[in-house]
Amino acid sequence: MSAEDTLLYLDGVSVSFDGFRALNSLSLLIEPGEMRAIIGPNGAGKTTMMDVITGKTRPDTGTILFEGKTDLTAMREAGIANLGIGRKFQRPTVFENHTVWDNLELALKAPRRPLKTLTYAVSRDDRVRIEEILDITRLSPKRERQAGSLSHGEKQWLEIGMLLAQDPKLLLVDEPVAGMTDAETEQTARLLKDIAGKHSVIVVEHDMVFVRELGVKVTVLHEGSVLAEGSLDAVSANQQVIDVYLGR
Amino acid sequence: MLTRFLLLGLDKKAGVLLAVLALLAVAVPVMALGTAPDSAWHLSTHTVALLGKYLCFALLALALDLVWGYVGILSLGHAAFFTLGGYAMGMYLMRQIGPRGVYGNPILPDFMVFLNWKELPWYWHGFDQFWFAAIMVVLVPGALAFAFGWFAFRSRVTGVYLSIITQALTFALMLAFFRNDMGFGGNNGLTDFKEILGFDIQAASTRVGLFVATVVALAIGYVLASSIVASKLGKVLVAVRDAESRVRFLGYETERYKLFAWTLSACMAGVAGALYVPQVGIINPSEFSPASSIEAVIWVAVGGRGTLAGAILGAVLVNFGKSYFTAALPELWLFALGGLFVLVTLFLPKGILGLAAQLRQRLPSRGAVAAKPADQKGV
Amino acid sequence: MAAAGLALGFAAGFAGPASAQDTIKVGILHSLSGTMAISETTLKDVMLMLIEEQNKKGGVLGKKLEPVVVDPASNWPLFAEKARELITKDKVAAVFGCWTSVSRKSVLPVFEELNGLLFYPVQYEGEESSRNVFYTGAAPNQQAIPAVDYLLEKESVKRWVLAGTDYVYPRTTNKILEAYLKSKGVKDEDIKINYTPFGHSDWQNIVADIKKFGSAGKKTAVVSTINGDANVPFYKELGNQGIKAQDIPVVAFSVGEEELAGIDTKPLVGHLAAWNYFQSVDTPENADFIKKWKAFTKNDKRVTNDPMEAHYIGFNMWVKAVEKAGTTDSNAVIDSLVGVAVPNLTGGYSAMLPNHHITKPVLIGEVQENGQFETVSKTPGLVVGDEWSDYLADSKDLISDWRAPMSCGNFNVKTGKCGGKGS
Amino acid sequence: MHRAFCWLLAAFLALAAPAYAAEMDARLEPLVRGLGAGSYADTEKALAKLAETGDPAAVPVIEALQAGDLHVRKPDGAVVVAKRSGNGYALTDPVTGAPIGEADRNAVEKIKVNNALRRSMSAALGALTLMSPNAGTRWQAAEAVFKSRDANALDALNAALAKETDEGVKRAMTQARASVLLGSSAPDDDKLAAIEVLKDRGDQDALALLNGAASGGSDAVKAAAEKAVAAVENRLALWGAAQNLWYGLSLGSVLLLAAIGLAVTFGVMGVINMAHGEMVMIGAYATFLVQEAFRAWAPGLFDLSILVALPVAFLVSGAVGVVIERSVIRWLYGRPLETLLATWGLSLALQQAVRSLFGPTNREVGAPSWMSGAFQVGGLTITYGRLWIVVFAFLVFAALLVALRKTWFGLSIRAVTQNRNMASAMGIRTARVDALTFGLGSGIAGLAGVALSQIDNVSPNLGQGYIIDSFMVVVFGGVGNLWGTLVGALALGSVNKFLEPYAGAVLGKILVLIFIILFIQRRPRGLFALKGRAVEA
Repeated sequence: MSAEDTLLYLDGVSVSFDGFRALNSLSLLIEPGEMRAIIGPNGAGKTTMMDVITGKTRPDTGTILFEGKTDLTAMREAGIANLGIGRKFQRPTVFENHTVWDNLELALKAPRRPLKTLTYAVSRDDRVRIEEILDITRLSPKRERQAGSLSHGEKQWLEIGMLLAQDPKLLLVDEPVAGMTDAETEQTARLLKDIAGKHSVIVVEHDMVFVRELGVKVTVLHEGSVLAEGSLDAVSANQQVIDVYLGR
Repeated sequence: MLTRFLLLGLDKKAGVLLAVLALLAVAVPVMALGTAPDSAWHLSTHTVALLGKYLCFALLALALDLVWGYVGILSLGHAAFFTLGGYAMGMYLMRQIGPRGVYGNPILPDFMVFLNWKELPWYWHGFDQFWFAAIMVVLVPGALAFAFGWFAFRSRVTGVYLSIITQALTFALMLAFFRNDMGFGGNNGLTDFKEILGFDIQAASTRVGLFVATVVALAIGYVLASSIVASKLGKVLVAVRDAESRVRFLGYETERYKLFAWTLSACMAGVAGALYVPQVGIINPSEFSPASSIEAVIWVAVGGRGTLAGAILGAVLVNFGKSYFTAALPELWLFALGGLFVLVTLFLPKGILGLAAQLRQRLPSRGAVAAKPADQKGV
Repeated sequence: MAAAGLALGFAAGFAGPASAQDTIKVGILHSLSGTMAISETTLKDVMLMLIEEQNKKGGVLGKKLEPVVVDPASNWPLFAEKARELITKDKVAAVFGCWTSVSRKSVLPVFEELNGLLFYPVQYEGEESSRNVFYTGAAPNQQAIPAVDYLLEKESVKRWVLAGTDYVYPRTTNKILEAYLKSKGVKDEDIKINYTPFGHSDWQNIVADIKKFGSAGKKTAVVSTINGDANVPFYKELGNQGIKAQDIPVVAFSVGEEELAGIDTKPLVGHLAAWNYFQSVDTPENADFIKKWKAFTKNDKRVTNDPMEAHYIGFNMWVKAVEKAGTTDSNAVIDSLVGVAVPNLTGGYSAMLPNHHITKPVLIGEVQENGQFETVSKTPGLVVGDEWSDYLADSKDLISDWRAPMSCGNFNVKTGKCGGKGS
Repeated sequence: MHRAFCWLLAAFLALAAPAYAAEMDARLEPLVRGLGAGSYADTEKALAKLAETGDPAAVPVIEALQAGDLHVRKPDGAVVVAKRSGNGYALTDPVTGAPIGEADRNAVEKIKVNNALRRSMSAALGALTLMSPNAGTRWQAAEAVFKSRDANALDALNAALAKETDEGVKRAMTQARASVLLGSSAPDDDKLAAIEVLKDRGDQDALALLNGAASGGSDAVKAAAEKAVAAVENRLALWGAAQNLWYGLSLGSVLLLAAIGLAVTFGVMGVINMAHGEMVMIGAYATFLVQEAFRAWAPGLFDLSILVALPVAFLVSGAVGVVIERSVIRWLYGRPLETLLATWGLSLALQQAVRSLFGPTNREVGAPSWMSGAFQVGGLTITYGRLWIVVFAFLVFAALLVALRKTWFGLSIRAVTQNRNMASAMGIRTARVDALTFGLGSGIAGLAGVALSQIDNVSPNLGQGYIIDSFMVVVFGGVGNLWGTLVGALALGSVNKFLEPYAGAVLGKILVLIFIILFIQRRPRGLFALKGRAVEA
């Protein structure tokens, strides 16, 4: 399959900090509308991978193409985000001093230039959309609460909500269910699945139950490069994987 | 639409503050001009000038709070913008002296005459026109801030590093203006002004006029600032303060936002400086000193960082205290002032306006332990 | 609305009727904190002493004198503000204060606007004469020129380094000296002018340059207008690099006993200073003054210096003038001050001139091991303070005379007009 | 030292032969009396006569005059040596040194000297002591003649040269002779020879003489002198670069000293310590107090005062630091900005406190003999004071490095700063570590104060002069990296010193600041920034 018809295309991407190789010529293809689960032990390079995709970290070598044409390695975070790549962090980071509503309003797809925001007024559709997201994320009753006062789980939801508000083509989701109850976990899984229809999603997760729940193609990272790829059952059967990860 | 935007700023707090300013704008002229000199309600020119000075500082504090309180840029160099604005105005006033200088030279200011400069340096031209000077008051600090910020924010200089280079900026400017070769009067600066827009600068009526102008400028500055803060742009700014990288991942070019606030703030500081000079009657390089920048930061901290009204309150209170103590206990006032700063930081980290909130969850230690691992946010 | 009340509170706080005049208030406007405190605090103390002495003698016009001390904190705008406060709020009869030129420039408009009296006790660059200011310190011709003359004659100096801090006093003084030296036939290449920032503390290569400049086979001297703070490191470097007074003498205009108190003067013996007063001057008046000073400060290590004498002279002149005028009203006192003569501490009389400067003797002293100066030359008579230097193109035609009918600070003898201020 | 000793010797010899001595006195007496004649000019004439006798017995008299001990006894106008004893004077005969009773304070009048006299005195002594038994003295004598160029000394010089055995002294004398000849109306070939001699000497003084020669005299001499001048100047120019390097190094080490304490309180602990300068100031005042103590009780040991001051200053500043940390800073961890405000307030208060305690004026901190003066390395002038400061700065740096890297204390500091909770979980008493760390930083600032007291004002404003530079250095070098501070200080120091000759002191400093601003754009976290994910957090 060639780069053109992929949504995200990583080839031979390497990054190293002070000698430590976080990514070692990593290659990865994500198709439009695809959902992919990424697993791997700590230090496998999961977060670093997200960093290089979103422009937080510049790769030392390798190519990263979005929609087969745009070279992400040349761009800064904001530009990449505006291409339609949204990211949810491992440690939920929301704007603690803003209300839930404001958090969503800031995330909502809208012109991002200072003067535009200076004169911005919430339109009806915007309001509708935010209400919608509030319902999905079950935060409607807390819309006026300061985000800082939310529980860990609620922050997770809020951040997912912000992701939705951005309406990106590709979602990068880092451990979405950490600190969630089983019910919430299941619910998140469902949410991600029906997002996957319209968008592509990359989920990084430790929680095997959750990954199984998603039931999508799994990529196993190890020491900064792909160790195995396939269905969860397939990879869990893979001897190498068992060695480095499952049967640690 | 602009009105809509401006209306954003007019919440209850703004109402109170504007009311106070309006009161001052009326009461002071009446008390200064409309009362007999010996009546208990009379305000001497000294007092008017003093109040005027406080409000200029309040405007500076407001500008500083906009970048520090809402964008988290701790500027230790805002005195630079303040003073540049002051010099622009000073140069205008200097040119107004005309042939009334001691040497009676119609063009050259006295300090140039006795250091026998032959003709006016190019950068002094145009300052004989008020409109030109007025533009420069905003343009010069604005341009400097824009250039400085453009580089600093693009290369993502943050936290202490940013603070220190702003300090370096103002320090360098101070040294530069101390040099007599610069043609700004060296250490003596610009002084002995005669008139502004044709009015005798020492006349009580002119002083009152300048005072009212300052009140108006402060009011405008306040409405502008609070509208910005209330707008979505304001929300982005606060978001930048709290989690800049997260804002980038939402697709906002945070550099632009910082630059916007930073430049605007510098312009406000410039205006403050310009109003300050005719009221105190002198502008000279020591206004650039890093110490005065730090003092401005302290006003904001005392009043309450991140609350516009607080910045204004802090500036007025601290300076009132300063004027009072330097006369009341000239030997000890530094203890009083120094002590104040320590106590405020220890017991009202959110400033006077944050006092109420502070009282609820007392015990400074709690906040401290929680926040122990040193992270540069907040700087 | 609390805030509103607060705002009015201020106003009320500032306002209030003038206090009853059972004493005569004297304002003292010297920095007690900040960079200038180092020099000015002493002057505050000496004023307090003089006032106390005067009150012992029964005050002035039968009223006791009451000092009003404020701290302008080495902040120039604050000087203007405090001056205004002293005159309008405290209603002082006269103000004794300021050190730096910029502080004087900053208060000048205030005194002229409110018609107050300022006694300015420090040597300065001249080029100024105000109806409301009385300059009891030296004008350039009462310090710099005689010092240079001494070096020309006694030390037969051929080559000159004019080193100063980059502000208006050194700039002007050096301009005057340069013109003067050239009029004495000194060539351009034998004059080196060097400026350093305030509080300059690393003098290594400047001192080395002076040494190099001095090795051109001609007798070389340094004329230092370096500002107070920077002097200690400068002299320490001189001492260490072994520049002896015998080889390259340094004559300073802003280094007095106070500054020397901070240095070990053994390596500096023989370097010079030009003042109108030295603590070492051996006269009964001076001995008495020093005794009182040490008693007043309860510290027999405290030294006296030239600006202190200037205040001594200025204060006595003011007292005499007030007695003469029979009132403290500014206009009356200003008029009666001109012509008043009082004893100075160097065994003579100083008189207030029509240009509001005074007559003084000029003393050249050599630094001694004990941190004092040994007078090595004294002008035979008194030197008349010349506010408008004859060596500057634009001011040589100006004169100042505050007596009626002229009463002008900058009368141009060429055009016969009174320029700017006076008119 | 030697010199005084050998005067005693000379005096002793004079006394050894009473008859001779008596006759001498008879001859010297009127001349000596002449010294007290009154005006400087008269004294100078008398001095000249005294010198012409070439009589070593005159030496102690001139010595006494130089020391300012020579007085005129009012009643009979006799010139005597008067030394303070009680509240009167003990009088001795200037020539024989025999005690001749007491005198009341104002019964004697000091004979004043001025620069002119000082010059003639050292000239006279030079001429008179060329024959001294002590080589060191002879060398000094030769140097004195070299400076004075006193033609009368020529014969003495020749005589001495003939006898001289010591190589160094011989060279000095030849050079002295050359300098005299060049000034005199000697025949050209003598002068040409002299020029060669001076060219070999090749220092500033020689240059001065050669320049003099180049401006006068016969063409041959002129030409030779000009050549020599050129040669010497080239030589000095080469050394000039080295000299500049040295200035840079010594300024850098001053900056290092000032900044290194801040590198701990600010760099390691993240406290924006605006009171750092005041810690330096306190150190300087501690030095002052120690020296006062020495002056009062052990003047003889004054040279040791600085060494004693070091630990004292460290402890005093350190203690103040600990108190500040316990009382204020501890509440503010993780809020660097608040520390800025609080410490700023503290610095104001501390300045005022010192002002009210010690007065606003400068206090005298003397330099021990081993820290004053300078020595030559080729064309390089190095002042002892600066040299010791450079050495000291590097010692302090090394010591701190070791303390942080190798000791348990240093380990726990790093543990606490990297992960406070983990550290306390491991049983490190974080509170104590904080206090001690801040104390350490402040103490080092105190040490800096001791050094700075040698080159700068000891006044309440001392600290203010260094605080900004210190922050520049730490930030330029990279916060939290000691090596960065070292490199930063030295780099800024030498950049500054290399700019100064071209741009002048003021512009130089401005350019350095602009350089820092631009540099931070290139490397937003300073010279030695920590890389990798650690930074992102």
